[in-house]
Amino acid sequence: SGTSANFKVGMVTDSGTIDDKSFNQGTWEGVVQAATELKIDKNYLKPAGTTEADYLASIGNLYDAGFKFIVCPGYKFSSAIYKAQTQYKDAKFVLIDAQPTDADGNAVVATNTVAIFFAEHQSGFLAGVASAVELKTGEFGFIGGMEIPAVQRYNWGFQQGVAYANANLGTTITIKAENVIYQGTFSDVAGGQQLAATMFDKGVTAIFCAAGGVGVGAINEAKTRATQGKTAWIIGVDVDQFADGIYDTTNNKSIVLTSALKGIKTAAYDMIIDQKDGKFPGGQTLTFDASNDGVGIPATNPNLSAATTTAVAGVLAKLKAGTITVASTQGDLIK
Amino acid sequence: MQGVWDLIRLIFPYAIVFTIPLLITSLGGLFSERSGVVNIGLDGFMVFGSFVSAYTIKLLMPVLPNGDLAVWIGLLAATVAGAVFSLLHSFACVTLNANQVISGTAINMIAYAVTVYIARTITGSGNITIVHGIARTDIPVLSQIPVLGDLFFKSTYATTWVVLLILVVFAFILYRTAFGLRLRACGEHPHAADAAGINVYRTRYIAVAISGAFSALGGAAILVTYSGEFNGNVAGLGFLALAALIFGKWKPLGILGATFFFGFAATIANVSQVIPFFTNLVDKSPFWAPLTLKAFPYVVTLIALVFFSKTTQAPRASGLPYDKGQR
Amino acid sequence: MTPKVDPAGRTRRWTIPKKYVNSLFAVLLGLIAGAFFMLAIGRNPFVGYFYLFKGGVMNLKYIGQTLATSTPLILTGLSVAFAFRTGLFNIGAAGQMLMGGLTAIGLALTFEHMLPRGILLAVIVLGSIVAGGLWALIAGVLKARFNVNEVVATIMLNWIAFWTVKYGVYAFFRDPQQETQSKAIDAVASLKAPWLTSLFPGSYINLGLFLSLIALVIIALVLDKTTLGYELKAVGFNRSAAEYAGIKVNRGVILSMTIAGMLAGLAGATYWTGYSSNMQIDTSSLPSQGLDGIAVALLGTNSPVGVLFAAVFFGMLQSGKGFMTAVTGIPPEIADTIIATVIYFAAAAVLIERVLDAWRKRRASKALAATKKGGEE
Amino acid sequence: MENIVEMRNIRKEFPGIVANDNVSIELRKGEVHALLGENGAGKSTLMSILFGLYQPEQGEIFIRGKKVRITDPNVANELGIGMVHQHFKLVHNFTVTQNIILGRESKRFGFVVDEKSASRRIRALSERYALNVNPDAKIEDISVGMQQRVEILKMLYRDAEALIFDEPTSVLTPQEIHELMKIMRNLIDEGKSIILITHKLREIKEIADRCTVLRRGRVIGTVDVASTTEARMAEMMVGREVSFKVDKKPAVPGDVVLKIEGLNVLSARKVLGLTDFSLEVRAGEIVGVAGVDGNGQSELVEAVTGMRSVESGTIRLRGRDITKQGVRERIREGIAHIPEDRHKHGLVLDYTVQENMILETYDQKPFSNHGLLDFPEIRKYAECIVEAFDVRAGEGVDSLARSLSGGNQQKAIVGREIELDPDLLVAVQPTRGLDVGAIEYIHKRLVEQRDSGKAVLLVSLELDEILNLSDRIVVVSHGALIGDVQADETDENEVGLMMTGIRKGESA
Ligand SMILES: Nc1ncnc2c1ncn2[C@@H]1O[C@H](COP(=O)(O)OP(=O)(O)OP(=O)(O)O)[C@@H](O)[C@H]1O
Ligand SMILES: Nc1ncnc2c1ncn2[C@@H]1O[C@H](COP(=O)(O)OP(=O)(O)OP(=O)(O)O)[C@@H](O)[C@H]1O
Ligand SMILES: [Mg+2]
Ligand SMILES: [Mg+2]
Repeated sequence: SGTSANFKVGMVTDSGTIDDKSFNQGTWEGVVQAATELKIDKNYLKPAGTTEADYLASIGNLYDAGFKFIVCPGYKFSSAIYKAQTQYKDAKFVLIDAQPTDADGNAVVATNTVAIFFAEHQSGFLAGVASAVELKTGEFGFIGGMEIPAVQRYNWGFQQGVAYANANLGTTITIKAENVIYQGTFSDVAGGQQLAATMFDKGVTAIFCAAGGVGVGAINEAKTRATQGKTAWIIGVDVDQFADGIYDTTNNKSIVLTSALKGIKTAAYDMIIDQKDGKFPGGQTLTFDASNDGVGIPATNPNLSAATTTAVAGVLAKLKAGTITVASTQGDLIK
Repeated sequence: MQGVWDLIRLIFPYAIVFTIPLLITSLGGLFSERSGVVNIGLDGFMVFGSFVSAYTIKLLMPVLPNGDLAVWIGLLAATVAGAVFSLLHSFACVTLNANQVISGTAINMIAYAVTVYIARTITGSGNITIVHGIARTDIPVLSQIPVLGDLFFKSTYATTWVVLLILVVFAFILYRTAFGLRLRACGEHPHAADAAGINVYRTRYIAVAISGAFSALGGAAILVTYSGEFNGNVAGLGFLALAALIFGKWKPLGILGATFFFGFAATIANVSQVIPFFTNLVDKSPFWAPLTLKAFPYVVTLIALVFFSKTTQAPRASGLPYDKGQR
Repeated sequence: MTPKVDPAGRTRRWTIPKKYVNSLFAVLLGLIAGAFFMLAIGRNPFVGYFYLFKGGVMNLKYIGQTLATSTPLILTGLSVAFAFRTGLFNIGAAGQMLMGGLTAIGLALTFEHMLPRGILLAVIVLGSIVAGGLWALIAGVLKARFNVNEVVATIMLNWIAFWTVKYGVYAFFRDPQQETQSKAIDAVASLKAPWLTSLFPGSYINLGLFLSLIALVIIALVLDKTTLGYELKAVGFNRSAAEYAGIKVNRGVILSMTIAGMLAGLAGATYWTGYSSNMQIDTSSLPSQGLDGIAVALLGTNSPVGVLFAAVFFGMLQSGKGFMTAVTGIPPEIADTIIATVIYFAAAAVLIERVLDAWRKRRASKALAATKKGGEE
Repeated sequence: MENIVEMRNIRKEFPGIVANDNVSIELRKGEVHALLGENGAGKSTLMSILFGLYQPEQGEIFIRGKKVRITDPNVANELGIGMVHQHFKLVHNFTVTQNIILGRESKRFGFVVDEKSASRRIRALSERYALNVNPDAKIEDISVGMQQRVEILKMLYRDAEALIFDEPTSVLTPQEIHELMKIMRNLIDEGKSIILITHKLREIKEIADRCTVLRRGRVIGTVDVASTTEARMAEMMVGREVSFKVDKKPAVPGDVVLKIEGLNVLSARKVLGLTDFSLEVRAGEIVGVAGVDGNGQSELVEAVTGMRSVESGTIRLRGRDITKQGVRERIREGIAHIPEDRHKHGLVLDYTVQENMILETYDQKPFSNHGLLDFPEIRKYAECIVEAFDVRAGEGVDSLARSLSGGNQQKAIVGREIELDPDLLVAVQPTRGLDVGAIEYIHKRLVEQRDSGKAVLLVSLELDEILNLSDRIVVVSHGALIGDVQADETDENEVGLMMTGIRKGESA
């Protein structure tokens, strides 16, 4: 059974790559960390296409190659995992950002599967607070990839965070409706660069990017500006993107102000360790949020002042205590 | 009115940045076709150039004291590598008289597959990210000129000027030098060129090499200007460059116009989301409005082709293998 | 066998099978290139190939998966081959396939609760065929009436189709939960058939396979046995002669292009309402079956039977590569590398011919020398 | 006299054929040396070797007594050898100057082409040899005769001493031929030497000093032109006595089969190619259309066969208006067409002979039924034609049309068209590029058609063919019909004059 220490961990990526600065990367880092610690085999597959068939085929390939513990990041795996959990009963599945769903859209988490959600809105909220407090005044923007729930929650949380800082922490940050957009892909680098450039030109000082490859273009644009000595900040997403924003290696200067984290890496890592320890929470749907340190901003943020860090820590405490709540729905927010 | 001007001033520099890789690639295509070899593999050469430059820059950036130097070496490496990679195409098309369109298709497929294959071996993921690309500057004095300064001399990349210089130099070569005359003769009437003592094969090899070098440079320019990351494709820009070549009637100035048109259209489509005028349109019609924006360059190309194709200016011998013996 | 002289004047030893010989050599060279690439990253090519092919045929699931992967390839390959045979280069199979797929998905989602399965499937399939045909018709008309090069036209149409699908799915058929794909079609509207799936359990094989085989037979018949095929090939071989003989050349061009598009459109239906059950719009590239179709046609020497073999071969590589990567860690792009090199060598068939000729000559002269020697003794 | 060029024992093989077999030839300084031979005798091949386009398998070449190896045209140029090719090698969208300097560019600063000075030099050369060429004109805008003079200038620009002309007169009007002869004499006077390839014995008589005759790649002999008759040279060329006259009985014209009235047709260049053209062809007669190439012949043929639509006017076939009908309908109505260009129009080269035999009738019974081809019937029919018209092909009706020799391709086309049993047979250049035997055969079949009461419209650029074969001759010039004479009441001079646009009776 899966409890033996000698198991192999596989991962299937969704349409991105394992260094997508997003959940593929986070998941993979978790897998690598666990596999290294446990000295077990790991491998990942990038499916040939983006259909359920391609996902299931990749899962099957891993399974047939002896990988009986398979982590799949992304809501797109919902139906594939639903099928896999019944087809491969002796394998364990970790589905991130979604629950397995049957053809009618009903969630069914089988005993060999764990579904994991993150409170992206809380993460976005904290990043919003941090950025607002650090920059105090100015205009922010948001570039999302596609309009999917996780990305939307980041956006809404971010806006609430900025609003909270404005109301309670003495900042005056504005977000214009026209500067909150979903680019429509997770891959259009050129689009990301041009959008970011236009936003910066229009006076935006910091852009929160939850957009995969589109964010790559935006980061690239911000670096170019920073090299010219202009102000241009990006707020990263999912993983700590500080390193991606480095434009001056000698002085370790990065345009990534902070990042809205979700603990994908930890989640993936934890599940593998749990499995090894025989504590795999099969059948459960877990939510990682501020209360269990599943979301937040990076522990170290070279671009944030100590004061900011303290302020954010205070907000985080209130979040944990429940004195602040962040909505995970749009409400009156932009987009 | 003011709004339109603001908009134009806003996106003009980015339109130029987007145009430049297309332009240099299209110019490469021009040399190849003017010598009689159709090069449908431009897209592949671009991907290849993007890969080589990304890898070179990634390797050199940490070891060279000056990051910009690494970037320029990366551009150069891509150019040279593109010329070398093009030998595959000229060997098939020129030496073996293979079908040029098919060879070009194979070139594309090889480029897409092999670069990602190698990149994945290197980085584990298939993507290669560089620390930074090329710096963007306002040209001192010139950027202060009213109107023109805003449009042409603000936020420019050195690559833009390099490519424009290449355009001028190579247009000159094409029309004013012996080599250009010979090259054009090979594309129109290789038998005439042969009879005049010109080595058609050699000329075509050179032209295809230029085309490989330029389109690889185009791919590298994308990397060091707006993308910063190699990821195995250039979003079909090579094909757009091919269309620009035809749209521009196989003439350097023509392709300058055509590529700029594409660059401008694509930039508008890209940034339309943050421009209220367009977002209102899209809100009204979530299908037609964005589709129109995105499909615009392609549709216009088709329409332009309808008007141009009857009196097509394509080099007469392009696409046809040259067989010395055939009379 | 008497040697024949081909147009270029070279003597041919092999008459009919020669083109297949070239294809086989191209495959061989492609595999060698693939081996080289595996060696280059320090992997054992024998191990790589073992798992690559094992991943294509290991058990019924994998065989089914190989056939399922081959299905759209057969159709796009046929599309390109048919166009080739009639003198056209259809680089637009991807776009036609997209339009066929969009139509199929649209029809399925619209009518899935209204029509009985038989009629529903017929509507979906016919709809995709018509859509693909109409999309290609544009290129055909542009070529026939305005002399627009079909290569460029179909490339443009590919991207127009790409954006049409993207915003079409988004605006009309979007999954309310997820912006990145259409709603999933009901099982009743799917080309997947339970009986077929149970034959190859776990695979996504679907009725599209039979549709593609039927299409294959029809195209073979049309090309070789009908007056229509005679006309279209005449137009393809020699437009002027066809004109001289009173064949309606423009009609021929349009018809050829349309038929090619119909085949690719059908590929779209088999892919998105058979292999898949919804259409994804989160990619930044055209469906790979378009370019691969060119590869298939070329390797299959543009003959229907050849297309079948080539499509299954490529399908096997495509579906086997995942397993190979899972076991060996060799990047799956190796399969695409092999396919690409195969095409290059198929295009450069002359090289193969020359090498073979030289080898044969050398052997002949050696044999001659040997007999001479023998004579002297 | 000094030999400027000497080729000794040249052998050149192409796969399956020996194009030159032990050929020796010498060109003396200041002479015009003619090369005579049937199609495929190896004339062009021999000259291509001299010009460095091909390498011989055996043999030696001496220039001014020095042994040389001419590896490519550059070497030939250096050695003072120039060539005007059978098909001009001019880049259509280059200027005259650019074409001439191509490969020999004079440069400023070492790389900028100096067209100005080149243009000046060319103008001077043109004046010196009375060539009358505008160095700045684009090739596509100048006449064929002018293009030929550009080719001559190309040689002169390269200081060629030995000039090779490969069939220079086949594309020229009689007047242009006359001009060319003058130019050649000028060249000789200026100390050049000329090798002239031509099929026309009269021209050889007119200008050449000596003539070397080739047959099947071998030299039959070199003769002194002044002391040899045309008949003798023809006999050397073909290997037997040649009759230059076609045997035929007087025509008995019947009803009008083709009646064209007031026809105006646009040419491919969108100008009027035929203007107010009227013509009648009767059953049982051969009407020959004479004229210089490009004077409306193609427009006429295409209008009659339906390949080109007309602006105004009517075309009637046996009284029925067919002006608006398509090609296929006209074929059904009884028009058959032997096209000018057999590769472009006449055959689908990648189809087999049998497939080509049903090119116009594949959709009819018995060759097809409900859209399905009936291969046994097709084969039977094709075999009949191949048999009747003596089409020789390696694998019979299964041979690819491409693999047939030109003569056999033409016989197949003629057979196919005659088998249609048409009322009107339009024959355009039916014997172009064929050897004497094939010509005789096809002429015989055309006369047979006439004798069986069909109408034949013969379009040819070869005046001899028109004069020999026609019963009635019409002459076109600049798209207008300017002469209509009975063949037995006219002669070459009269028709030749009319071809230049001068109507009968008018004086030059
Ligand atoms: N045979 C040839 N075929 C193709 N290109 C050639 C050939 N010869 C020269 N070129 C090209 O033409 C350009 C100039 O030619 P070249 O180097 O021959 O100059 P040159 O020696 O001054 O000229 P020439 O001696 O022919 O008058 C060069 O760029 C060279 O690459
Ligand atoms: N490149 C070639 N490849 C193969 N065969 C050739 C080639 N060139 C010429 N031949 C063949 O060599 C023979 C001699 O041809 P060549 O062109 O020298 O004849 P020619 O006397 O000039 O005829 P014409 O009067 O038609 O010009 C012909 O049989 C021809 O088909
Ligand atoms: Mg000749
Ligand atoms: Mg030189």
